[in-house]
Amino acid sequence: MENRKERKITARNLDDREFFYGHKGCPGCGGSLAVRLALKVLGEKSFAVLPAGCMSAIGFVFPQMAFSCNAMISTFAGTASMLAGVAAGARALGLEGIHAVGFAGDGGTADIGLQALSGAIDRHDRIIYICYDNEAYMNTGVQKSSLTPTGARTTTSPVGNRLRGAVTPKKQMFEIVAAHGIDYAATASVGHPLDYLRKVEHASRVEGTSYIHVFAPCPVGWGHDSAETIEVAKAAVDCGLLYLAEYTGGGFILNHDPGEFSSIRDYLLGQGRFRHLGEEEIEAIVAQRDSRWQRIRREWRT
Amino acid sequence: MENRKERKITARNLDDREFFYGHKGCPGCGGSLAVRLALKVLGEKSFAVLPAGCMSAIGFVFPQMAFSCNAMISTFAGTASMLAGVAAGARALGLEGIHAVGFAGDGGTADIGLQALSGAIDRHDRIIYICYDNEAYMNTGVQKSSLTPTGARTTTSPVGNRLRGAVTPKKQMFEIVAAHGIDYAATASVGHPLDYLRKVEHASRVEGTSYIHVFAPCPVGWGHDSAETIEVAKAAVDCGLLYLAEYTGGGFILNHDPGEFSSIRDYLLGQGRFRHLGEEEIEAIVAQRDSRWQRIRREWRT
Amino acid sequence: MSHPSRSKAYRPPSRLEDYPTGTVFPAGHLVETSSGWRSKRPVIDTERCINCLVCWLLCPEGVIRKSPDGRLEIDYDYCKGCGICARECHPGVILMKQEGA
Amino acid sequence: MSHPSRSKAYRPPSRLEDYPTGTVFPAGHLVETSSGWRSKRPVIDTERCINCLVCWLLCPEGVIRKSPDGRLEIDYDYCKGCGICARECHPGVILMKQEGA
Amino acid sequence: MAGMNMFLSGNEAVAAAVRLARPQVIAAYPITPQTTVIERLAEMVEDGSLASEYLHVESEHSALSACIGASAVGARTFTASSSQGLLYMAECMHYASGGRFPIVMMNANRSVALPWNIYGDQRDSLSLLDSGWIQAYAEDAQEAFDMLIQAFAVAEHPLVLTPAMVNLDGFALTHTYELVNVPDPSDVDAFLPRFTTANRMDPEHPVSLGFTAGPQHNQAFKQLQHLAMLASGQVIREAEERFGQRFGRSYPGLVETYRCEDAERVIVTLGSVAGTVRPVVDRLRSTGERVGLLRIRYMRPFPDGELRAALAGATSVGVLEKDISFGYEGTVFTNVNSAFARSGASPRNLLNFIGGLGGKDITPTDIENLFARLAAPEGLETVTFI
Amino acid sequence: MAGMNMFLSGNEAVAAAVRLARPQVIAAYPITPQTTVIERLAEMVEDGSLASEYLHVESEHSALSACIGASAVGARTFTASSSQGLLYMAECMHYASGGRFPIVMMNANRSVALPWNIYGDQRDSLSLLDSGWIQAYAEDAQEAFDMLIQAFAVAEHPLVLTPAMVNLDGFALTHTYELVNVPDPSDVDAFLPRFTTANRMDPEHPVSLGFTAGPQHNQAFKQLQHLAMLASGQVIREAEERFGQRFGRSYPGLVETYRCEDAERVIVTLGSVAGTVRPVVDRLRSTGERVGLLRIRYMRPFPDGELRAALAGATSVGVLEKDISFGYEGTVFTNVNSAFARSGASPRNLLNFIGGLGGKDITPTDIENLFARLAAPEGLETVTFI
Amino acid sequence: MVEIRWHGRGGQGAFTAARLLGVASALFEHRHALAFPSFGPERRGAPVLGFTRIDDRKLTDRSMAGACDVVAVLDDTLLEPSVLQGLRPDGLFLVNTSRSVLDIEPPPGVRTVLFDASSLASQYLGRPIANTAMLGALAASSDVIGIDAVIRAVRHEMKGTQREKNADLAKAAFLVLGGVA
Amino acid sequence: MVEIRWHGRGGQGAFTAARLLGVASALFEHRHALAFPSFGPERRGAPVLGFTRIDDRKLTDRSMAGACDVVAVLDDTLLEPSVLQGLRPDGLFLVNTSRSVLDIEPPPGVRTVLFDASSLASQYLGRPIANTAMLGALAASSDVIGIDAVIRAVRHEMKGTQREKNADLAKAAFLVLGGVA
Ligand SMILES: Cc1ncc(C[n+]2csc(CCOP(=O)(O)OP(=O)(O)O)c2C)c(N)n1
Ligand SMILES: Cc1ncc(C[n+]2csc(CCOP(=O)(O)OP(=O)(O)O)c2C)c(N)n1
Ligand code: SF4
Ligand code: SF4
Ligand code: SF4
Ligand code: SF4
Ligand code: SF4
Ligand code: SF4
Ligand SMILES: [Mg+2]
Ligand SMILES: [Mg+2]
Repeated sequence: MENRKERKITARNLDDREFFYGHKGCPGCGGSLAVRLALKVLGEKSFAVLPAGCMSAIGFVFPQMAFSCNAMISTFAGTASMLAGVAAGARALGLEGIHAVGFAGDGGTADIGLQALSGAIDRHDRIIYICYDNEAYMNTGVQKSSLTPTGARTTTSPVGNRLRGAVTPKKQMFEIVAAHGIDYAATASVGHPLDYLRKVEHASRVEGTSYIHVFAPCPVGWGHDSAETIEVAKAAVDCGLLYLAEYTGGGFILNHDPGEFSSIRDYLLGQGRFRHLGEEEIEAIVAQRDSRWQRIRREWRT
Repeated sequence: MENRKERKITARNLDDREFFYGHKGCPGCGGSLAVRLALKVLGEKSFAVLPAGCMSAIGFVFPQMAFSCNAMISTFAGTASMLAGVAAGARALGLEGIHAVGFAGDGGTADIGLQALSGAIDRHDRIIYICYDNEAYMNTGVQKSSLTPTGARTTTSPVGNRLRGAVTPKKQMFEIVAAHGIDYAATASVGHPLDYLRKVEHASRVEGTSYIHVFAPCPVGWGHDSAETIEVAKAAVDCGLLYLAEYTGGGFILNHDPGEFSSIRDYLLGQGRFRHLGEEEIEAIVAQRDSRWQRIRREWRT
Repeated sequence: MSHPSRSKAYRPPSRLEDYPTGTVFPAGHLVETSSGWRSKRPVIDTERCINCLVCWLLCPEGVIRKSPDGRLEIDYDYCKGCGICARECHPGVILMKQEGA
Repeated sequence: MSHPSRSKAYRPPSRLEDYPTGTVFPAGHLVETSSGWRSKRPVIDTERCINCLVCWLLCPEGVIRKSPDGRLEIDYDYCKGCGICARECHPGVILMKQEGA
Repeated sequence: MAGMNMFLSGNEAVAAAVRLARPQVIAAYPITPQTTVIERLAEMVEDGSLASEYLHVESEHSALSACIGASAVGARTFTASSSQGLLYMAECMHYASGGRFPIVMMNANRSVALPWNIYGDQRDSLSLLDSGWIQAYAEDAQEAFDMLIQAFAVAEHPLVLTPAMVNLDGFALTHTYELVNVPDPSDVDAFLPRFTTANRMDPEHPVSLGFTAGPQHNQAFKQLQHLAMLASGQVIREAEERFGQRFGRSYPGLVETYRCEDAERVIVTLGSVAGTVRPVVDRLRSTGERVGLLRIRYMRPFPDGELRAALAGATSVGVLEKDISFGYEGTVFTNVNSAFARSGASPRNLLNFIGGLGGKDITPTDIENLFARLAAPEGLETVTFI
Repeated sequence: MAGMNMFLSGNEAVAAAVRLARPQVIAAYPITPQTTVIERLAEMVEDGSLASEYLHVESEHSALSACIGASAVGARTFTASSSQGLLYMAECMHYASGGRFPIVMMNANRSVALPWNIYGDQRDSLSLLDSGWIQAYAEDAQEAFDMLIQAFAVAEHPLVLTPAMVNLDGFALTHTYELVNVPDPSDVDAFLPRFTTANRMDPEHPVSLGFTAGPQHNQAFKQLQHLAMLASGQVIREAEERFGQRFGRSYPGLVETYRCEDAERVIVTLGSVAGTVRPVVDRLRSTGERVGLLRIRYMRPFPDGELRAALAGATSVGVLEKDISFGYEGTVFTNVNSAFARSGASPRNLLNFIGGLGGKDITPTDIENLFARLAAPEGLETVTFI
Repeated sequence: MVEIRWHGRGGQGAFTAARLLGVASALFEHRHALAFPSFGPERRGAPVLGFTRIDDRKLTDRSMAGACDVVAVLDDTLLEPSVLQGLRPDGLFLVNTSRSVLDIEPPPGVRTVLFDASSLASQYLGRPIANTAMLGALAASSDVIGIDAVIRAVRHEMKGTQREKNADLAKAAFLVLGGVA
Repeated sequence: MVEIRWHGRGGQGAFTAARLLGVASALFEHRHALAFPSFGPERRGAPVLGFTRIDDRKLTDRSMAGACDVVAVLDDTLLEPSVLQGLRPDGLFLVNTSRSVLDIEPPPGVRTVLFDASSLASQYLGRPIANTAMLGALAASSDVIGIDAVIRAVRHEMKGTQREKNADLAKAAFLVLGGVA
């Protein structure tokens, strides 16, 4: 048996078993890949909780059950508190080796589920909370969430003469959970699967609350080809709109500095939701990225 | 007429009118002082929203109405969203010069009201949200909130052989709202009234969301004499458990560095809620303060 | 006037028709005092007062007033006797006197 | 077995008594396939495959399997034809073929 | 008919009505099957055809809280929700009605978890029948459109000042396209003047709102609230009258009867399933059977008098509803029964048919069977799941 | 009587009962007048007399969500709330019952805002009557204690598996001290064995919980839920029987009748106000008036049969309740009336007395007046605010 | 009353066809029409349905169960026997396919029309979005709707460059199938 | 049934007195008792009430309105005429005061007992917490409760150093007022 403490996960040693299989997700769904991979790390003793959202909608339609581990849908607002209950119940009943893990969308995390998440972090509940970020309310048909990036077209942030997609910046969930003094937090991307797997593995060993924010493209909502999901997820990191980082023990760690960024323009215009953006708007996004990276490079460890 | 943009507030030029008068608060209530002072700055065009909590309970008992400006009680969870509605309605109706201001307790802010607050910050709603922090659910009789500091005795964080008051650290609300990239945030104390008044005045001019976290001792819940409220509020700053700071334009500013801290021990043991603390427990609190100040002094501007 | 004061004429509604439609009522409408809460009463020695206004600023009830002649007055209808003013007055010119004594 | 597969024998309950008490049901219980969703079918040229497992790792459906002899197989009952495997296969040995063509 | 005929879904009809009603503030949160309403509204705000503040809130509790806040400064407000969302704002529903804020809400009737299900039943709104909101149930998209416009007029009426909810069956109404006549804006403006109220923050005359009322006073506020809701019955009828005069579409008040005159057997129901009952009534009538349909258009205020009057001659009444109050019977049935009990005279047969839960289909054949069951004399279980 | 006599408030009695029931997880959020329950429980956890996981949650929605999560792994769970808190968790209430999680909740009945008010009326729990929870109403602290213990036994019974709520009138019960017999822990353990269920996450046999069920299947789950709630009636009676044998205190099932045998006029009510009616009944009986009291102990499952049987001889029935469903009548009245309508025979007079809203006092004199009104023959308004 | 059931995949416009047919009928032939989609947890790529009901009198019944008069299939990879469920014995089976023989066989009375709408659409639109072509085909092969109404509906609902192209496409499909306007 | 109403300020223990009297009566004289506080938005320092009802038969009526047999006042700054509201004409008016004459005058039939409980309490406890002394006084000046029951109740409910001191204080008050145990 491997020493769980030191296991470095690769495609070779990753569990062969599938715990999320036969779901009704769209072809090329980044979110379902994020769920699938995390469960391969956490294994059969996962007690998964998923709020209303794409992953629960596609995973549990009686009598078709796509999760092979224990899993449950929570209320949209209740992911973290239901997880807390699962963890507390398991502890009270003496169940060992359980991973109480949640998979919630961006809306279920940064909007309606934020308060319960904050409560769990505050209690240092031993739960792993994974936010798969597809940057809108997808299950209900692509409405703006607070994690929808500026400029993105959604059905409630339309594009026309008066509005040009979402007008507010993306909420900084990673920084917000870090400001809580959470036990462990990380950002990740399905475009960087090994980094993501390592972070899930790390979270599974944390005595307290872990939060992983994994970027998970949605071909339907973003308007790219289903085959491009991984590329888009990589490009977001390469162009600097997404950074791979961790927060632990009171400090930030940048896991990966792309150095020269790839083109934000290409990243944006490759997706239907951004195709209306003009040069000026793109420049503004570039400027924002640059100022954020300045701060990151200045303040975060690497 | 003064130039509102540059007004420096002192006891001399502060509005003589009282907008919170005849309330049923306990003698020496720090929270009611925080409300009173803020309204003197914001004036008669304040549209105040107060959730369930001491300030609403003592201010609006039909037919005794202690607010002289427009004011309204909100649901416990709905301070920020009701404020957002007030601001939006006022804008839609063309009402000018209005200040939509909320006064919520620590529980109503950091626990049940956090999500709505986060939503308002995300939308950059033009509201002023003031959290009067008395470090517990006072209106219901001193239960632990997520802003109750470690070690404090409350009715739900009792002191005995197994537990020694609250076991979790105080949630870092100021850092959390700052992590949102809020337009303006500040900490304050009723023990430093001029600093507080200045911050309220500043908030009144911010085009977007302002958050002020004002430390407001509660003689009943904390177990100190009603006359000591201001002293306790000052001591918290002097001993370094509370820092006076602002967040604006993406950066933190420390307003006041006490240099040498006064005794945390004296601060704690002067209050009934901490009187059970032993030396070791106090040492741990001191250590925590020191490490936090190390970070503050390193990272924040002054 | 800068302070609300008790409306002595007010009678609470007795008939349904006298109640407001909605939970709406004039602001600053006082019908009760809180003087009965107090066991000690602050008394300012206005002669020695240096008019620093600290007490005025810090009273949670806002009951200390600047009278036209510049002296400070206390609205004993609403002072609760908390003692903050006395404690915070640097020259120490506010005395807390036992009520009814 | 490492993958759930469709339970062909399963018949949905028709009588009340056959339903579970509570919303509880065996995990990994599949009764439908998603093969009908696909318009293109990935085909691995196992001869040229270098077994880097990238496709195995990145398939959102998890339908690429390591067969006992080490070759990769695709569970076409649940492959949706998204094309990720083909796109991410560096040696380019996965072909997306039109279904029914 | 003036205005324009359009082929719209129920949700699009609602959005079109909201545009014409010109609410000053809209705050809502997406949920199937309500979502397309707020999507259309977002587009209208974008394209300038609707001048509203549109708040992207982070939950339904905040959506209704924001509407309350906006109403508290005197703005006309609209929100929309469904199912889980409606329940998530339950606290605010009581708050809005108790505060007499005449917010108008569209609710897409949907099943309530657990189990999860996005289809139409009416447990969501019916489980909040006591929350102090006027509750209207539409049968088709045109009625939904018209009810929505009327809802503002009724809710904001000085004698009423009570929030109103217009219910559309999920999918069956919200997502079905059909012909809808959309009147001219000027006509709607004339029908629905600007909202004015004294129940608001006023910069000139500051007020305290949403206060505490102790044991001596609290009940008076509740009694006034009850009386206002009762008064809304008459106001609804007047609004329909005015509406009919201006727009040429008239409505029959709190209940609609269909071929009930001499009916022995009547199915009482609400919402779109009435449309399935209608042709069955016609068919049975054509074979001489004395059957009828009574459609409840408003559950609050509850039309007990109208019901009794309309059903005075019926010997068998079957209440068909998409709802169950676990451990008793359907909530509509309970309400209807009470109307009978209060008069001391119940029909001989009084049956409850529960169907359509979680979107289970109710077919014309089902309806025929129900009428047949109503013909059988006795010995039937009172509550039957169909 | 074994055990120990203690002078406890209703809330303390509840806390004492919870301690003996040994829930494995407790999650609750403070609200007046529930708070002292969770304060006592916090102390018990601290002093080791109760071995529960005690979660300091940030809201009621999270409190009940946490209980659902814990129940979903097979833990016995307890929560407590009131009024605004109950409404804030409304979504989770339906969720818990639909998922068949036998959580036990204590609710301190309190008025619902607006206006704000912390005193006892029953609009909070009665407005959630359709949420699928068993609802019990206690008259005194001893009954609250006993109901609480029984609630776990009933809720967790395999035929029931439904959450249960025990209601105590705010202040009148929650904050009033009186004598309570607290049994020995070993006796309670024998009465209430460890909770076991198949409706849980199981590391050995993984399950999916809380899933979606489409239109074909959804109604079946709802129907089963209804049947389980109906079955709970018998289970409650059996639990009371067993309880009586072990603890020497017996209870009469879903309703209690007091001097109803040959009563012509009966007041039907629930909760602590029954205690005000009792001495008035005695007084009037002593002057020969044939009056009685029927106390509803459980609102869900609704005891329609018991009610009809007990009231068969009454000519005048007055339902006295601390609740109003705006635009109709009191919800208890509606429920009672339906029971009559279903039998085809209503009493001659059927009146509704609404009182106690926001804690308005209901005095013995008021009760005497109500009995007098029930004696008057006709022409009365059906709904009267007292 | 006639009922038309449209089969497609999520994204292929089956429901748009159903709705356009409703528009054509209700707005331009002044009949009564209802159009509604199927809706489920299935996602893009999964088979979906659209329905149109047309009658001369007001349609009030919204129940789902019921026979249909026309089954129109937008994608021949969907052709499984279940596609024919509920089709009336004298109904129309209209399939977008380049094949001339199908693997499934409708009951004897059913009239089958096979038509390569995708190719025609590619010609006109540059993309194989077949729904408007299928509307033209329906007009040609049944009396459910007239081609004029179809064209007016397309013009009424579509915008920009798609508008006239689709109108032309519908007309072309109509003519290809021998429709006489 | 007798009803005792306790007047004090928030923090002075008026409700504790009410509850201790209930304990004394229910647990140690085996009678039926209810004890309950008043509750309102008022805060520390504001006047508050406590109630005890005692009867030989089970008490079920929890309504508030009603006359009371004893009014016990813990703080003479509370002495306003309203304090006497509802006191029965033959009731007892028990006041903790150092004065010998009061500004308010109870109706003729009412028996008034003035007693400086605070001073006695200061002596025994070091603090002027007068509620247990007032219980002793009540035992001495009425037949509502016996002093033994009062003492047992104090011992039953209090902890630590307060326990015996308060028991002694109650007893002392009882004796000062001429009670005979
Ligand atoms: C209280 C409540 N409000 C609204 C909904 C409707 N709803 C279900 S899923 C969803 C969107 C989920 O978005 P996100 O969390 O980003 O997950 P995604 O669908 O994108 O995977 C919404 C709005 C709900 N189920 N419950
Ligand atoms: C939904 C809901 N839950 C609980 C309550 C009860 N409640 C009212 S005020 C309060 C405590 C408020 O604490 P905080 O916000 O810190 O303000 P404080 O009373 O300390 O001033 C609580 C728990 C409520 N009113 N609404
Ligand atoms: S809509 Fe997007 S997130 Fe949802 S299942 Fe489809 S691809 Fe995944
Ligand atoms: S309890 Fe504390 S916060 Fe509340 S009114 Fe009293 S002093 Fe102020
Ligand atoms: S004692 Fe307190 S309330 Fe009175 S004047 Fe001084 S500070 Fe104000
Ligand atoms: S604090 Fe003292 S010196 Fe200053 S104004 Fe007040 S009374 Fe005068
Ligand atoms: S096409 Fe998509 S679903 Fe099929 S094997 Fe490749 S990656 Fe997996
Ligand atoms: S990605 Fe290509 S080369 Fe690598 S394992 Fe898969 S098929 Fe083989
Ligand atoms: Mg999302
Ligand atoms: Mg607080």
